Amino acid sequence: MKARVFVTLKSGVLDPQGKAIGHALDNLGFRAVGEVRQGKIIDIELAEPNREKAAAAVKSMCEKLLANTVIEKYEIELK
Amino acid sequence: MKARVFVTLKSGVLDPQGKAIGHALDNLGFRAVGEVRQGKIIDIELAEPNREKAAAAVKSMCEKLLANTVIEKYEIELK
Amino acid sequence: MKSAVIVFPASNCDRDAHDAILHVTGTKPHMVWHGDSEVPDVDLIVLPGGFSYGDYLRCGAMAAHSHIMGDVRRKAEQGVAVLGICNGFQTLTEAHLLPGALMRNAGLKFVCREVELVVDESQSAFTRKYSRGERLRFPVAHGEGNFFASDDVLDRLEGEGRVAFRYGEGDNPNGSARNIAGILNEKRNVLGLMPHPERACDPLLGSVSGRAMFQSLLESLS
Amino acid sequence: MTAITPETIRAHGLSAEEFVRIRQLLGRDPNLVELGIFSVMWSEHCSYKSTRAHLRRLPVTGPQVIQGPGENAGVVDIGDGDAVVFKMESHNHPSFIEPYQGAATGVGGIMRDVFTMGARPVAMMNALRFGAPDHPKTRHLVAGVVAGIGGYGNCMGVPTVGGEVNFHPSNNGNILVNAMCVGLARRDRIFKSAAEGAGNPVVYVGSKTGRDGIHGATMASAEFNADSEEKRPTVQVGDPFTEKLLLEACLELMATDAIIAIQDMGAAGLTSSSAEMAGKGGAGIDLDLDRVPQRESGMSAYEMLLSESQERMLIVLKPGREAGAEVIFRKWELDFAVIGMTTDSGRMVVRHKGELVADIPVHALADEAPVYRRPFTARPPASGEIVPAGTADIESVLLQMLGCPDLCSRRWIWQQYDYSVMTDTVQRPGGDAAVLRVNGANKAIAITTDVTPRYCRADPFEGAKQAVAEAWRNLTAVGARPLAVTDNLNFGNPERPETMGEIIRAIDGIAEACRALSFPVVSGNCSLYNETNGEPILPTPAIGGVGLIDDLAQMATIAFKRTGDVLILIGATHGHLGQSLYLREIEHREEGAAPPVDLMVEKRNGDFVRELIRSGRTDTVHDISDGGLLIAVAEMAMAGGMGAELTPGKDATIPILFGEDQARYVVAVAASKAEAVLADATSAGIPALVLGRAGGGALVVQDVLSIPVERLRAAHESWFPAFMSDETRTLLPARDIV
Ligand SMILES: Nc1ncnc2c1ncn2[C@@H]1O[C@H](COP(=O)(O)OP(=O)(O)O)[C@@H](O)[C@H]1O
Ligand SMILES: [Mg+2]
Repeated sequence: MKARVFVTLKSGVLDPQGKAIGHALDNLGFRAVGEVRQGKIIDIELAEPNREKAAAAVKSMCEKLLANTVIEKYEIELK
Repeated sequence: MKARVFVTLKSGVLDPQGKAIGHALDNLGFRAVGEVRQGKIIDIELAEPNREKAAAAVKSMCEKLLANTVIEKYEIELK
Repeated sequence: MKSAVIVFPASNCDRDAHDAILHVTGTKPHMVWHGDSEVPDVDLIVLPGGFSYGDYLRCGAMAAHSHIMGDVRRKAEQGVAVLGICNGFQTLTEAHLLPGALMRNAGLKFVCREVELVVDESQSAFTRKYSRGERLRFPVAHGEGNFFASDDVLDRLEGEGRVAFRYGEGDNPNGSARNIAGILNEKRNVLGLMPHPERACDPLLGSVSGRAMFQSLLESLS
Repeated sequence: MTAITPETIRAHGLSAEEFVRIRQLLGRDPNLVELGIFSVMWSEHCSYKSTRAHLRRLPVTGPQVIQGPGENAGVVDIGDGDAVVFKMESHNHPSFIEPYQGAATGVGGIMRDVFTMGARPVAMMNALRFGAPDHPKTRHLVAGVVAGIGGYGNCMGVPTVGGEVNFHPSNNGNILVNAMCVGLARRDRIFKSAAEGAGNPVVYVGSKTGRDGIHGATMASAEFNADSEEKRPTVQVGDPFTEKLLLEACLELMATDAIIAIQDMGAAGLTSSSAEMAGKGGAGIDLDLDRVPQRESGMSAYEMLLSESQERMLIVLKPGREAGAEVIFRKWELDFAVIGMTTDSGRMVVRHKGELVADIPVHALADEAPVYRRPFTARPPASGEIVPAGTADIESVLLQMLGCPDLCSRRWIWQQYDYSVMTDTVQRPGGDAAVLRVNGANKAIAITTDVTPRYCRADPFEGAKQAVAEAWRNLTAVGARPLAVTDNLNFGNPERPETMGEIIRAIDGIAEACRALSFPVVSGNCSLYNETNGEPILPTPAIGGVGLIDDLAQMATIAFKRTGDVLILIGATHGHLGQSLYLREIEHREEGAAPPVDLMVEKRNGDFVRELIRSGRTDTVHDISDGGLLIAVAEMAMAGGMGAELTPGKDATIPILFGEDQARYVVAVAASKAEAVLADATSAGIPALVLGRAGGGALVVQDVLSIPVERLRAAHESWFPAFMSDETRTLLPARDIV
């Protein structure tokens, strides 16, 4: 099984990197660009065949390590 | 319109961060973890209502700025 | 004063911290490996600067989960002084021994330079030999020192006198909220700060502003 | 197995004659794996086939030299049983393709060269040459290279303390990224790469092997085409975290006596490390590729042998010491595998999946590599008296030059480098040489890198002499005794006779200067084929110099310190404007002769200045280089936040103020000592004259200009941040997978 975790900054947390990208896109002439936010993806191969168990394990990984819940939120996608 | 860009390392390119995360998950006791790879997402708000034009613009953003195509590949999701 | 410096994989200011403590206080710290389960019986634990675990994922995130941190947490709760410098500060926030988070510098670049630091709180084992409002020169060297916390956490930190150091007005190198450079925990026995006191203990290196921190600890903990 | 066609041979960068030679040495046709091995071992990068014969002319000995060229790095004695270990290396082509990773892995590679010798790296320098500032790629390359150097060096916890940066259109398609690493070791604990003896285990440690940078060594040796940006070989990605663990683990193992030989896996990875170790030790080597730790599945023998995955080392251990060594590497969470054995067969024998995939006499790879004396033409040096075109206003010339790309402050760069970690950086970037205390002692090493490529283009011989002389002078200016150099010879295609002529004359110039200054070459690196679409770079023989300060109490910095100090100019000023920055920046001409270097004068003047510092008569010295006298004084004023008043009288002319005559220094001495210093200079036959006095808030040239120091600073500091503020194309270096 494969899990993809999306970690993004909570709304309200300033994202200077996203802002800089937005700025750069503007400089490159992309005029229709509004807000830009950056986040990360963590792709995990799992030997766990059971979907529910896998989901629970990944959730626990997120809480423990993958996201800093002071500033970040996460979503999990299993496939 | 909103675009989400997924930028990930091309396969075969060393991913030291993914490797270290995999290691850390293992140390935390998650035994079923195989390979871990890290990537990034960039969420972009677009004032462009036309889907095709938006897709073309985002593709061009990826080529010009968002992905380092020497080592990274990208996918685009519009919603 | 008995002290210990924790060595994580890719800590790189561990020796600097060791040398500064030795030279300023005349006491020799234990060097403690991250994989150990116990810190020796000490009065002060230092989490040094560096790039523990490569700073991969988030700075300090993996160090916060390393084996030794269980005992560091226990000892911190028992009141042992814990000093987190730079990467050590990041580790303390990731371990929730200090509130908030350290984000990417607002300028998006690593910054190594001297900054003006203003002492905001001298009532602690770490800062008693400084006086409130005193202006110091400290080196910083980090890519992620932009302190973030919600407004109510920030208000609380300020209200409880737990902001130990601020960057001088106009000299904030990383965009930290309210110019915060270092904070204390509720019990005031844990201090995290981004600037490097251990690099400011020798006149040959340009500043001796950091000596008073180790002298404070020596006085408080002996 | 693929048949070996003339096509295959050419694709491996081997000539038809070289292939014939390979067949003779083997007594049969090579298979593809063997051809790959020969191609990397006989590449310019590994074999130095165009330069080897000429490099023999460099002086490499001296009482201070413990290890000259031939090992991973040079080693020099600094007394008390301590040794300094250093080398400089290029990562030019990879940095052009992927600036962040190219520069980062360059830093990692040169650090491994130094810690392989048993030294702890204590300082890094970088010598960078970019294209014209207005070239569309330049910003992207500057941002990526600087971030890559910082990203790797900062994580390693080794301070990056200096370097140089130039911009020139000849680097538009071929930047130069030269990194120098300096380490400290005990002189009786130096490790070498000769795998002597048979039956000793060959151990692989570090990262796993992937398909990274296969054919990097041959890429570095082949001229760039416009389409190599498209071809893009698998880029090597640096992992400084693993390198830091590897450093600590190696030093821990080195504290035992288990090691016979050790060698990092650099260009051409497993192949060159194993062949070189066996070659130097006069041994044979058997390797079993199935035991090599692998990151990817299905790798062929060819790929594993030629992979340039980073952060790997090969170690030959004493028999029976494997288990103890393994404990150390496992503790640091690194791969450890016994992958072979030394033998007495004199052959490199490689097996994979039970099959013999290569069997080559070791001497064929190392000693039999071709040596070429390529045809060359010596271009006559540029000549001609230069007279300034008009009557430019000196004030605006000064401000314009202080803010020009080649002279302006590099703070934007070095502020991204951790230069203060390790708490021994006594002089950080911004002075003449960086000064690093030897930990726990009162002595220090001084480090600098120097070359002025425009001089070398005008006259490779004088230009190369000048590079050595300037390095020697920069060390002298902080009070250090110059000890030895490492060089990084960056040139175009040696198969062009004009380029070969430049290489030969530059080597002769280095040799002459190093000999005259007792400043031997202990390590170095050649990077050839630096050209794009037939356009070669300016000849760039970068010199990295190392010196020793015996007592940190006797050291000088460039900053003015005391109001009233008398400023004395040491050395003769003729007003040489040929190839000067003034000429290029203000009159837009790159013309005339390079400034001649009189090595005897250089030595005499430098020894005099060093003695002034050692005897405590001055602590404020700056040598005069790029930009000339007035620029040097302005730099001293900016560093000290203190002005000066100069009284040049009728000498306030463009040639005198901005000429680039060599062997000169500005020193500041207390007024009470000025007479004696001048008298000593006169009796030693050294030109010395009073320029004026330090003090005040402005740089004043009597009857000519008065500029507040703050205004000098604004001019000096603003160019780089302004230039880099438009980082549109540079935001996302690869490490930043946030
Ligand atoms: N790439 C770089 N990294 C760090 N420091 C640099 C770099 N380039 C230049 N510097 C520093 O800026 C200062 C000025 O450089 P340069 O003009 O080349 O000095 P000099 O003329 O004495 O050789 C030196 O201290 C040098 O070490
Ligand atoms: Mg100089």
